[in-house]
Amino acid sequence: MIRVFWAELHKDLLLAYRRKGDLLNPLLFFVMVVTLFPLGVSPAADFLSALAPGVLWVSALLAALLSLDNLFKADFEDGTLEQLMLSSESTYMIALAKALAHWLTTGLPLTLIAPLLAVMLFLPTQAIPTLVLSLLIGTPALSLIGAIASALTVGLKKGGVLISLLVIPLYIPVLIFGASAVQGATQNLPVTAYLAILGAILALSIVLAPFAIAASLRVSVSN
Amino acid sequence: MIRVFWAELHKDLLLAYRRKGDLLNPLLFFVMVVTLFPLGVSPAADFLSALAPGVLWVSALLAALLSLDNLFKADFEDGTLEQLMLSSESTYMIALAKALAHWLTTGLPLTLIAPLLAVMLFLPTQAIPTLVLSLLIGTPALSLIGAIASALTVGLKKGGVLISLLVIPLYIPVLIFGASAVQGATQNLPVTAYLAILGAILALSIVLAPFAIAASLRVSVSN
Amino acid sequence: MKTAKQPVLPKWFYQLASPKWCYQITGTLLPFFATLAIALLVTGFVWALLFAPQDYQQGNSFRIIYIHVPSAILAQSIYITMALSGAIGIIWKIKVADMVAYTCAPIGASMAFLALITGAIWGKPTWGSWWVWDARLTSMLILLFLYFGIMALYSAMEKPETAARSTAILSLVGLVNIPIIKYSVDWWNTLHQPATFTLTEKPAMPIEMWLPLLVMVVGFYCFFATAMIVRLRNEILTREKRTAWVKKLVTEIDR
Amino acid sequence: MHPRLLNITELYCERDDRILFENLSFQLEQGQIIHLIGKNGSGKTSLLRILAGLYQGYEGQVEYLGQTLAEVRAAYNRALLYVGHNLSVKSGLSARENLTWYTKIQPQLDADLIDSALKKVGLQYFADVECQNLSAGQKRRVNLARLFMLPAANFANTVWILDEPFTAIDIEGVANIEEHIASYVSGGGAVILTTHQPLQMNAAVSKICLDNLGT
Amino acid sequence: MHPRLLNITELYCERDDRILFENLSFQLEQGQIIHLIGKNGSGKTSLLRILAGLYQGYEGQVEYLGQTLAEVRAAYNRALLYVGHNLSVKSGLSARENLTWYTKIQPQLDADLIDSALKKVGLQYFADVECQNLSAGQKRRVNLARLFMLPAANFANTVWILDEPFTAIDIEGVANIEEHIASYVSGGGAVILTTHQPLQMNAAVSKICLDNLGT
Ligand code: HEM
Ligand SMILES: Nc1ncnc2c1ncn2[C@@H]1O[C@H](COP(=O)(O)OP(=O)(O)OP(=O)(O)O)[C@@H](O)[C@H]1O
Ligand SMILES: Nc1ncnc2c1ncn2[C@@H]1O[C@H](COP(=O)(O)OP(=O)(O)OP(=O)(O)O)[C@@H](O)[C@H]1O
Ligand SMILES: [Mg+2]
Ligand SMILES: [Mg+2]
Repeated sequence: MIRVFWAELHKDLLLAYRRKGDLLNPLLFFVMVVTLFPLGVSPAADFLSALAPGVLWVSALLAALLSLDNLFKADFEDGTLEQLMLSSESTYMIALAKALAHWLTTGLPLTLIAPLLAVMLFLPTQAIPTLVLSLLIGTPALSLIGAIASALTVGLKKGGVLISLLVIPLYIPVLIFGASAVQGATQNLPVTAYLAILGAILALSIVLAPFAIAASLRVSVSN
Repeated sequence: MIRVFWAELHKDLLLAYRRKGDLLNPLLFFVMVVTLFPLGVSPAADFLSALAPGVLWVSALLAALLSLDNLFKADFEDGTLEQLMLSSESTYMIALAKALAHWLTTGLPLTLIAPLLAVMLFLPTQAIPTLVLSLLIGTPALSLIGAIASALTVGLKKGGVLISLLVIPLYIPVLIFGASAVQGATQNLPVTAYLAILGAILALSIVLAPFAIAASLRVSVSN
Repeated sequence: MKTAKQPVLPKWFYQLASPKWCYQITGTLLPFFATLAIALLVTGFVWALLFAPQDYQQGNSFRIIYIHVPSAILAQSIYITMALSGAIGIIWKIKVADMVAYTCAPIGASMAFLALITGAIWGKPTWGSWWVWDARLTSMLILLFLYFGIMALYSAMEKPETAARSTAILSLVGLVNIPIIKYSVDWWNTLHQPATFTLTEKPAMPIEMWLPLLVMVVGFYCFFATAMIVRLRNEILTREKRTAWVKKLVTEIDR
Repeated sequence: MHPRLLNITELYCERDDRILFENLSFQLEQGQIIHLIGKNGSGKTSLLRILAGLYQGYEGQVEYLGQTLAEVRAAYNRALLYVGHNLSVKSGLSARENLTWYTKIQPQLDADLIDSALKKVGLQYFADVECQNLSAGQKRRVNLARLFMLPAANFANTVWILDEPFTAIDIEGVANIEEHIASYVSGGGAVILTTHQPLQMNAAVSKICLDNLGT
Repeated sequence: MHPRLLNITELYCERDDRILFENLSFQLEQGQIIHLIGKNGSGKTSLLRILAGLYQGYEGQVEYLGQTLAEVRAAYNRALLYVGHNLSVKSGLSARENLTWYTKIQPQLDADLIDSALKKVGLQYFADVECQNLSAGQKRRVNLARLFMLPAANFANTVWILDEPFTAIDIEGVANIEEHIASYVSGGGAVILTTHQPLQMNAAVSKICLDNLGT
């Protein structure tokens, strides 16, 4: 059980580390999307500071979403996914490991760099801890939910945009509660309720998503 | 010369048509990203209407960017790109055809649906013609520039996020002039200068980008 | 492959093209640049920190200019150097030019980064915030992104030859884009908001402030040359490790 | 004496409105090698994927030791090695890393045998090269190395399903693997494989031909 | 009498710090078939990609009709058919659509021969099936159909470079293609190919072995 979890996690992280760029890329994407907004919308500080919670959360969501495409694709194409499905070990653990690897290489770095970008967008300082906390709880949920869509589309030639379609509706609750928490913090309102709901979503995803992922993978492989 | 241009264009459009979904996907992505903003930021009409030019342009840019990953990848992986490079015909034309096919399946549909989304974001009506015009001139340039990055990364295992990295700095001028034109139109300022510059960027891209694309493809294939 | 049938170029050009010759000539140039860099930077620093007068508005915080401006200037020059040598590498298939381009990228990126950091540090006392979306700042940020893109592409490619080709194409495309970026960002910013921060346009600084700045700028250039040469020589050795002269060199050093 | 490992009854498979085979029944017994032959497109890969449990678009029964695949999924997976058309090798990892990962997800493989397996497939000097830098045949050898990582003591009641395992493998390599297959079945295993090249095996091989089984 | 189509002099190629071959010189003449042999990883694919102009990491000279590849790129591309390890077939298009596209990008191929070529590779009933629904061997046949689309009148001075063309092809198919190759070279073409299977050709075949050419 646990052995296969570590093996899969180790494999994915090792592969990410091999192409060092991959570790940085979602991060840099996040930074760039965030900088597109002042350029596209307006550079005025007061305007940006009102936008900041939403823009940061939307960008984090997009960064997580973009990297989903590669989550199972490579494994599918070279046939290792097939072999994973022929494993006698728990597919629940395999799915969980894949999602965790995704979060460690996207969600976590995003969360860590978010404060810097928050400063660039003039987010009021008192909201920064909430921003970090909300991302820390929210992004693993994004990875788990996204992995389901990724697993469903992996057999299709052009998954790229289709994933977004499947996943964005599922991401919306996370976005709303995450952004609302940060928005609340900028106005010194209580935010624990929002964070609690995010936590509940995460807990639910941890328990249920791996089953959905494993089942979807099984369907995608058997064609 | 022209024969190979049509052949390549026909092939790509036929493939896009075969998987009907692909024609819709960038469009739906565009719609969804645009709708994330009222959710993530604020649904207030006056606020949204100030945001609208920027958000529409940023979303169009992201939709174009997302679909870049598949531009050459499939051809590379099944070996047809190799065969294209062994063609005795003009690689300039091949590159141009590929970029045009990309625009016809992403930029053009985006442009056509943009007025609808503009209304949803409360963009002042007088700015809508400018929005459409700026997208019509700007998005082909996005396709051409993006194709360079796509060609450069096609040989790499995980092009997805790397493309964004390469391409976003190059997209920024298009974004700025496009968004500024629409912004100007909302305030009834003259916009021809912006559109003229967008046109100049497009002309420059048509002339130069195919060379860069062809050269990059040659490098990516020969390894 | 071979350079034999390429357009005629001056002889020194081909000599420089030979890694061996380049290794030797840079070997003799290195101490020159290194000493010059140290001398100029030390002089500049001491002069700037101890002797240059205080700014009448900003007090001592303005002294950060002596790092900020040289690094900002360098970041741009290095980009041009990189793109041009990349172009030379593509057109005339000169390995050394590829290597120069490769060595430039991280140095240029760190200069851009330094300019941004010092600017941000400076911005806090003068503007009251770490970052504003001003034209100059924005275009410097985009330059840093271009550098990042190039470095990411380098690290994603396995073979130095193909990596050199690809990044050269990218940096050339970026080079065409730089004036467009500068222009667009300038225009964008002036349209949206009137210039709030006119510090960059304040009357030319007094000569006793300006001279140490000049020394620092030249010092930074020499530092760049030194850093580039060191990296270049390393690169030549690793890429040419199969050739007889490198093997000979290495065994000599071993002994 | 010869337990039936796989029992296939009345298999029917249709793809693209063409019946590939119908009423196909046969057994795979301990010690047996079945060489599946047939023209291109006759349905060999489809049949092997059905037997491996990787394709569900069929009618009929496939049983492992008397139970349907769905019932004994985990036990069957522990008894099975499947080599498909795909490489099943991660190109960013080295041969050794790939095999180590395999021992974790397919615990029937023995991690202590990695080195000897690499040697047996002739990759001892390439063990730590990333697989994307290997030639076509070398990549396939990485996958085939798994066949050498099953401890001989556990051969009994296991099944190998090999879909054109010799693709891109040189003559010496083919002979080597054929020899290993022969010793595997004599140790109690059973093999069903396809290849368009004639087999030169030191063991009895039964042939099943898929031509003319459908329409 | 036998013009030298390809002239290879002093070729040197190194990959992963291992020299694959050095001082390799040979000619490919009209009417000649060269069968490149060598173990897995000996450098066959690398050599063929160099000859096709698809890989630049070499030193030495490759000339087509007396001029380097860089100088006669377009003319050489018109004279060349390359079949690589990759399928080079778009899986979303049918066999016929794939071949039509090929006639556009490689104008040496004749669009009028598509039907007869499909028939010759046994795909006449699969001409309009999307290639993703074909079996492994059928997909390869689509690519190989190009060999049957070169008008016989234009065989002279053309070159085929075939990297394991028989992968996944059944016995009958192999014989058929071998026969076509023989008639192609007798019409003035020249072939360099690799395959690990022995050739049964009705024509003289020279062998070049890449084992032990490097370090
Ligand atoms: C992160 C923020 C900043 C960035 C990216 C930045 C970037 C630049 C650039 C690109 C230059 C032009 C160098 C050249 O080519 O001549 C420059 C010059 C300069 N910067 Fe900054 N800057 C930043 C913040 C600041 C701040 C906060 C101040 C002072 C309040 C400042 C003062 C100056 C001055 C005085 C010059 C020299 C002007 C001239 O000689 O034309 N900068 N900076
Ligand atoms: N993309 C690559 N990058 C680096 N090295 C490679 C690459 N491809 C192959 N090699 C190395 O080059 C050597 C020769 O590979 P090549 O593919 O030419 O062999 P081959 O003779 O075609 O083998 P096979 O019979 O297995 O197809 C191999 O040892 C391999 O390690
Ligand atoms: N993914 C698929 N979807 C639909 N039909 C398919 C698919 N794959 C194969 N087929 C069809 O099923 C038939 C049998 O294919 P299969 O791959 O089983 O043949 P095979 O005997 O393995 O051939 P080969 O020797 O070429 O590998 C083929 O005629 C093909 O048209
Ligand atoms: Mg098959
Ligand atoms: Mg090969």
